[in-house]
Amino acid sequence: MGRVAIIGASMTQFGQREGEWIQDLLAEAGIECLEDAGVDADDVEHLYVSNMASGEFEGQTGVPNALAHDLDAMPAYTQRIDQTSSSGGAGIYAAWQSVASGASDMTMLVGGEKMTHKTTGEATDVIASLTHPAEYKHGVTLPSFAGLTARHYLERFDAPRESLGKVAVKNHKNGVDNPHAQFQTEVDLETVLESPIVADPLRLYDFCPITDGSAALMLCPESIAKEYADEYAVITGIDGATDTHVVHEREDPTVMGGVVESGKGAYEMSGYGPDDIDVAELHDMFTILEFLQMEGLGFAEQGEAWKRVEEGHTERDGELPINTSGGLKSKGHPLGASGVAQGVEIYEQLVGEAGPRQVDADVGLCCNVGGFGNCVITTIMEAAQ
Amino acid sequence: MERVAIIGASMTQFGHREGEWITDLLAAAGSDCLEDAGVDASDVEHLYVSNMTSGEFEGQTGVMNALVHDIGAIPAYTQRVDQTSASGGAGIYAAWQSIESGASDMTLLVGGEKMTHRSTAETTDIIASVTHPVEYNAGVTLPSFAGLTARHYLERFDAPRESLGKVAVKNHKNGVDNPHAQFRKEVDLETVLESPIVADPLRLYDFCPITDGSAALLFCPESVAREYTDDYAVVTGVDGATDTQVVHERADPTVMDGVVESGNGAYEMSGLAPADIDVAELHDMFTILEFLQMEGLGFAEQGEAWKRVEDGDTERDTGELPTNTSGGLKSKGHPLGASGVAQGVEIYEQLVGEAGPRQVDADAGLCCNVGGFGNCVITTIMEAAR
Amino acid sequence: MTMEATRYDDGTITYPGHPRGPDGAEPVETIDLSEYTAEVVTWTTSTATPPGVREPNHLAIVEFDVSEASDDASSSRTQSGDDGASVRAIGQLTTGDVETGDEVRPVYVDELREPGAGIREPESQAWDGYRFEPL
Amino acid sequence: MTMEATRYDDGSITYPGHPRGPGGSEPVETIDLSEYTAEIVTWTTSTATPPGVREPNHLAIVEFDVEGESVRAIGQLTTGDVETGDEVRPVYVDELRDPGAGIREPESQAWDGYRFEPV
Repeated sequence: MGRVAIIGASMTQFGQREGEWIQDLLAEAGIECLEDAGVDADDVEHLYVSNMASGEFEGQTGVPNALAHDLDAMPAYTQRIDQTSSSGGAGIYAAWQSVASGASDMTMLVGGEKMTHKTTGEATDVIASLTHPAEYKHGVTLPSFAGLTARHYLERFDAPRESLGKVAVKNHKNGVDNPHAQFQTEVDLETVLESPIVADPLRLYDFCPITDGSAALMLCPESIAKEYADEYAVITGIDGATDTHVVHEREDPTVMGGVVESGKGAYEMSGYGPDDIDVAELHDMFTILEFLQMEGLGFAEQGEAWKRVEEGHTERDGELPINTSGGLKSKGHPLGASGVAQGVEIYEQLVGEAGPRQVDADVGLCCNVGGFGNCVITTIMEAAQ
Repeated sequence: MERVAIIGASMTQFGHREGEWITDLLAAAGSDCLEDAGVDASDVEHLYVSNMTSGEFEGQTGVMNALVHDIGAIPAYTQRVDQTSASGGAGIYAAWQSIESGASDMTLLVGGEKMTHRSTAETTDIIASVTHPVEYNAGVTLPSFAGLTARHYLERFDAPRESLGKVAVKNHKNGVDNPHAQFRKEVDLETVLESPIVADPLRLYDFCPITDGSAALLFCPESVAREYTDDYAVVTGVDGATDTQVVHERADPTVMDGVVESGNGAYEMSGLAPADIDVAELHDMFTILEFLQMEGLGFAEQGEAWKRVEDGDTERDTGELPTNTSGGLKSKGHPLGASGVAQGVEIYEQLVGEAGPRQVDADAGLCCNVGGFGNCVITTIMEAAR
Repeated sequence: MTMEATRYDDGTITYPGHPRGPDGAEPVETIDLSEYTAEVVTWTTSTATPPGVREPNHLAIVEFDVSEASDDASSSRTQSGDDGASVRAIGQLTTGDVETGDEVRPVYVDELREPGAGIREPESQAWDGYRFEPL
Repeated sequence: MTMEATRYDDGSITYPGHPRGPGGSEPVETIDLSEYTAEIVTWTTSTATPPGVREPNHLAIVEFDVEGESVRAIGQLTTGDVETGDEVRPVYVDELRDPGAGIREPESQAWDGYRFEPV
């Protein structure tokens, strides 16, 4: 079987997109991605839309069909991919399958979400609707899972509270150089540590913001990629896995089984190990998640990710730059777009289009987390020409 | 490459499932399907859930993850497939791709929807949320699209109003023999034609009901299938296509391009033609849709499907092409995400000889699952293998 | 208030407009359909209406002939065929007393359905618009 | 009212119960956790709470020991004045959050339940 290539990418401005709705955002990223790849809408055979909750947020469903019409990509096959916060990563997997199975020779993936017209309480509730009734009735939210897990991690591994803050500081610093990021401002550690408490011990700056935005990728067989581009990326490893729906039923609160399993699958498929990864995008919806993914993916031993962060290992000029895009933390987190935007960053790093954020990388990884580790997708890409 | 087989199927009772919610319905069909196939939950590698609107109906999202946990299939990969009313058919396509790409050797597909706790008006509104803002603003609903199209069809092709009623009569008759159907009673033509108007010229019995339910299919490579069973079905053709979101922008109101294009793709892939199909499940959410699909899939010329129905060609026991032997959406019910999967369940059961009193003689079957008002369509062709 | 259709660079017109038109053409201008009359292609009276929608709700698909506008629009006229001069719309009727083929004209209405009663986010779209009235 | 956990045929217990337990095991009986005490595994005080939820909302993951088999639960705390390792007992509450205020269909689930109170 031939390999699956990525030949184009785009993302809209992330942030509060006043007066623009889900259909507008998806169409904007879709059109830009077609242009970036030099592909006609007519040539798109499959069109996947990663989106968690357009109906819940906006009362607009059927957005894949709307997008196909708005791009004039009919009669391309289209479908919505929902895997909550990891819908974007799941979209990469679906797009990969569509090409690898021979069903499509040109697949566009567009992820997006429109969220900022709702209050923080309402948006938090829409996201918390993924919880089990036994969790939901207690008012459990995703941020509260993060608070519970962060306290356990800090107490158990004797990690300093500051180490979590340093994840936020690093990712904000990276975001300054991302023109599409919601926040393009540095924050210092003191600001993070003195920001208002959201879910004790975590504070406002430990959390990503609520965001509108969209991102897109174009996938095709490697044989076809060469007709469109000299430089492209190839997906050499990809896998997804689930963990319990009920979060407290997991054996170890600091181990996300979905991260471990999907990572193993992606490593095995690509033939790479953690040491071969040159750049990674991790799902830092909450600072603590960056630690859990570093450990689950083998970038650090259990309970030691905080040390690598403290040592500057994950800085853009460190040994393993993590979240060079600014991460969800500064770039923002439009649910369905985030996993796609992770892919956009790794693609741009591999083909040398990351501008001031550019690092030296042949192999990149992204890890997209749905729920609180309920569903996880890990993707490994490498540069090709 | 190896063919993709179906080795197990299940569906829950369709209807008003008081006190049971989306995660309950999905788990029931999922567990039954594994039992039917004799496959352990731990052997499932991918699990797809076809569901349009668990969040809008119930405020419960992440149902695919709930299902993996509820049937003991962790860490199987899972994803929700939404293509509105065609989510089930899209799930068949996703499951097929997961096997064909080599990503999975055992894929469970479960489709389901919980709807009946909402009023008819609320439910209609949730489904109408697929429409473009310009359509939504006018209060357009899916049933009103059906009324607009039916009037155009009847006037243009000089078809008798009774011919639409006969679709409902036939599908109700078939549903009597389906133990999982929501309605298991015959209706006569007079009842259909005198039922209350819903969207002129269509009446209550031209429409499928609002339904709770779930259905499931289990897919694997053909080589793996043989380890589990002697009788199985093979997906030999599957394709999906879209038409405009804005319905009135279509060139011909009686032609659903998504049906035509997905049908062409499925025929081409399978090497079969309309004349080779022995049994078909069409998406009769509204009686008029059965005509449009018969014509779009080449079972009748444009404007002539009504004649084939009048001639009895689509009857179960006497017809040339039995259509909706399951009772169709009309009598079986239409839990959005489940319907496309349940169509696949019926064709699978017909092909492996498990359709009981509904059994017809069939080697090749087709199902056509329609989302929106033809906005997204999936056509699947299956063949018996043994 | 206007009833805006979009003309694309290949001369085709759609209502509503889209970022890309048929065959991927780019939008070039808008045309106010409220200044034209249209013919009823098909119609229905819907009695099972969603929250916030009048009951019964008379609806029609209508076809506008805007060839006059095509003549005026010299910039894109060259690519505009006969097909490009007609554009369909869907909308409410002022009455259920119509026949296919009737001529109708758009009349402005403040609120076609009640924003907030249905599932759609009220801020995400307009709620005023036009009904079609037989001439 | 009880706080029902489910025991499966492989001896494992989960709260809440599922149609199939870990490894696909079948449910065999229920156990009322409200008769036991538990130990706090971790806790948080959430200040950004969704519609219908008290603010702040004190939450904990706790661990029960049921005849040698441990089972975890999540739930509200009666107070934010706790430490990891504290012993708590379930106390019944009529309504843990306002059933109609959030996105969840009120009829689709129970709204009463147990908070955890330090012993």
